[in-house]
Amino acid sequence: MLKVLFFASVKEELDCSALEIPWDESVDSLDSLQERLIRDGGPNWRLALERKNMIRAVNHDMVTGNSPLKDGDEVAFFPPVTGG
Amino acid sequence: MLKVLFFASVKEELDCSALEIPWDESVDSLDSLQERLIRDGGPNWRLALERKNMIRAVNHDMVTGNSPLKDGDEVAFFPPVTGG
Amino acid sequence: MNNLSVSVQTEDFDAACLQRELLSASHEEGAVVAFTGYVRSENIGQCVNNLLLEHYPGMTERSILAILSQAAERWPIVAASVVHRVGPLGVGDQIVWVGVSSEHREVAFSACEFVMDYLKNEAPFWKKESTAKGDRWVEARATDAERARRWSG
Amino acid sequence: MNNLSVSVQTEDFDAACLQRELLSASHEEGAVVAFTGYVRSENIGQCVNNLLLEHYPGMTERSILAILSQAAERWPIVAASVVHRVGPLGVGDQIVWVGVSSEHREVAFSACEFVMDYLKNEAPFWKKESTAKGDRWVEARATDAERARRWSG
Repeated sequence: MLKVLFFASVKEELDCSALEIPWDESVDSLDSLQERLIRDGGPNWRLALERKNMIRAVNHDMVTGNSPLKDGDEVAFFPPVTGG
Repeated sequence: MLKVLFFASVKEELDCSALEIPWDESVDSLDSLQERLIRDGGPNWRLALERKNMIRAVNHDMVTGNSPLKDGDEVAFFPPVTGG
Repeated sequence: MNNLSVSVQTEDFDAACLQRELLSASHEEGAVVAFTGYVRSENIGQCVNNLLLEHYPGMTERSILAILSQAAERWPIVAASVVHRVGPLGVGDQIVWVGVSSEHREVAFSACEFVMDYLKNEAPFWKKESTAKGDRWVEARATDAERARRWSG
Repeated sequence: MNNLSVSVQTEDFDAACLQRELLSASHEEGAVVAFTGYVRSENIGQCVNNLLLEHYPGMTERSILAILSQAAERWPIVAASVVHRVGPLGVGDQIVWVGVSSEHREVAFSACEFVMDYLKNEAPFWKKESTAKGDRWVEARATDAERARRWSG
């Protein structure tokens, strides 16, 4: 299973803070997971997830570009951070 | 009259924190005042006042090199500062 | 290292208290540089009424600790601490405190600024402002990314 | 400017108090950087028992205010304050506090470090340390003069 989290404006646009995706090889990378989310969610999800400057994190680490996923991973989608 | 002040190690070496010199044209510059102090004070004063890195201030401003003096000025001799 | 500490909390903090906790029992440090971030009354020309700070629990603490560890590898700091608030905040409220102690001031200044620059770019917090024109998510400043980059190289 | 303040005093100070006094009523500032200097337990390899801080009354206040004015001309700071202690101090005691507030952190960091670098070179204070080997006047660090010079140019 993959745990998928959304934060801030991404969460609001999707009206979704978290969901779980059963693990299989069709979601064994960040890009393929994102495609699955868009396929299941529709145009609204495409708009929200393909935004410029989207940040993706795997197991609490920000990731640049695509990245392999394995069963049990936690994936997060969020906009550029603005703390401090 | 000139008011002359000494601080920190300079004050201790001279065993003097302040003195007054009657104003006249023979002490119309920092260098001539210093020569007067050494003439009156002796070798111990020469040693203390001609030390490397001596800082001289006129009316609360640090001065580099010689500087004219006028009646009523306050002159100070001190080592490099170590506050903060 | 156990002289690095991170707290993410809704409660306010007392900077003097945090600074005393930072100090070593052996009085090695000659310098502490402390940064405090506040909610400003105005941002990009609009009046701010209040702020909501969201974060990514777990990743937040981990990323800040990673930043402190990098600072400790890079400079001979004695101790470093970050307290970051989350939840609803009002204008003038304290948001974040970063304290760094070291023997000499150069290290404390550099390490504290480094931690803030990285925190601004790597710690998963998001600010939502409430203004007269409605709510809006604060956008990241391009200069923040630049400032973090100048530390590499 | 009346948002610049200097105090030279024998009494200890409360950093949180000073920081609150620094803040504007209008909450313009998003950042405060505060430096605190302490009496270290060891200096150049020798154990320090206590410290005596001498100064040049009148010139001290004037030179620090001149440094703050320079900082205010150079950066858009909201307020800046310096408190410096004189007289006898013990190990671990606070010596100096420099606080600078501004809209953004870059300015607060730069201006605070600038003030410390100049204060170290231009404000007439002298430290005398008491060690097991006797009393000695602390010598100025060559790096302090270098650090002040890097701001010009």
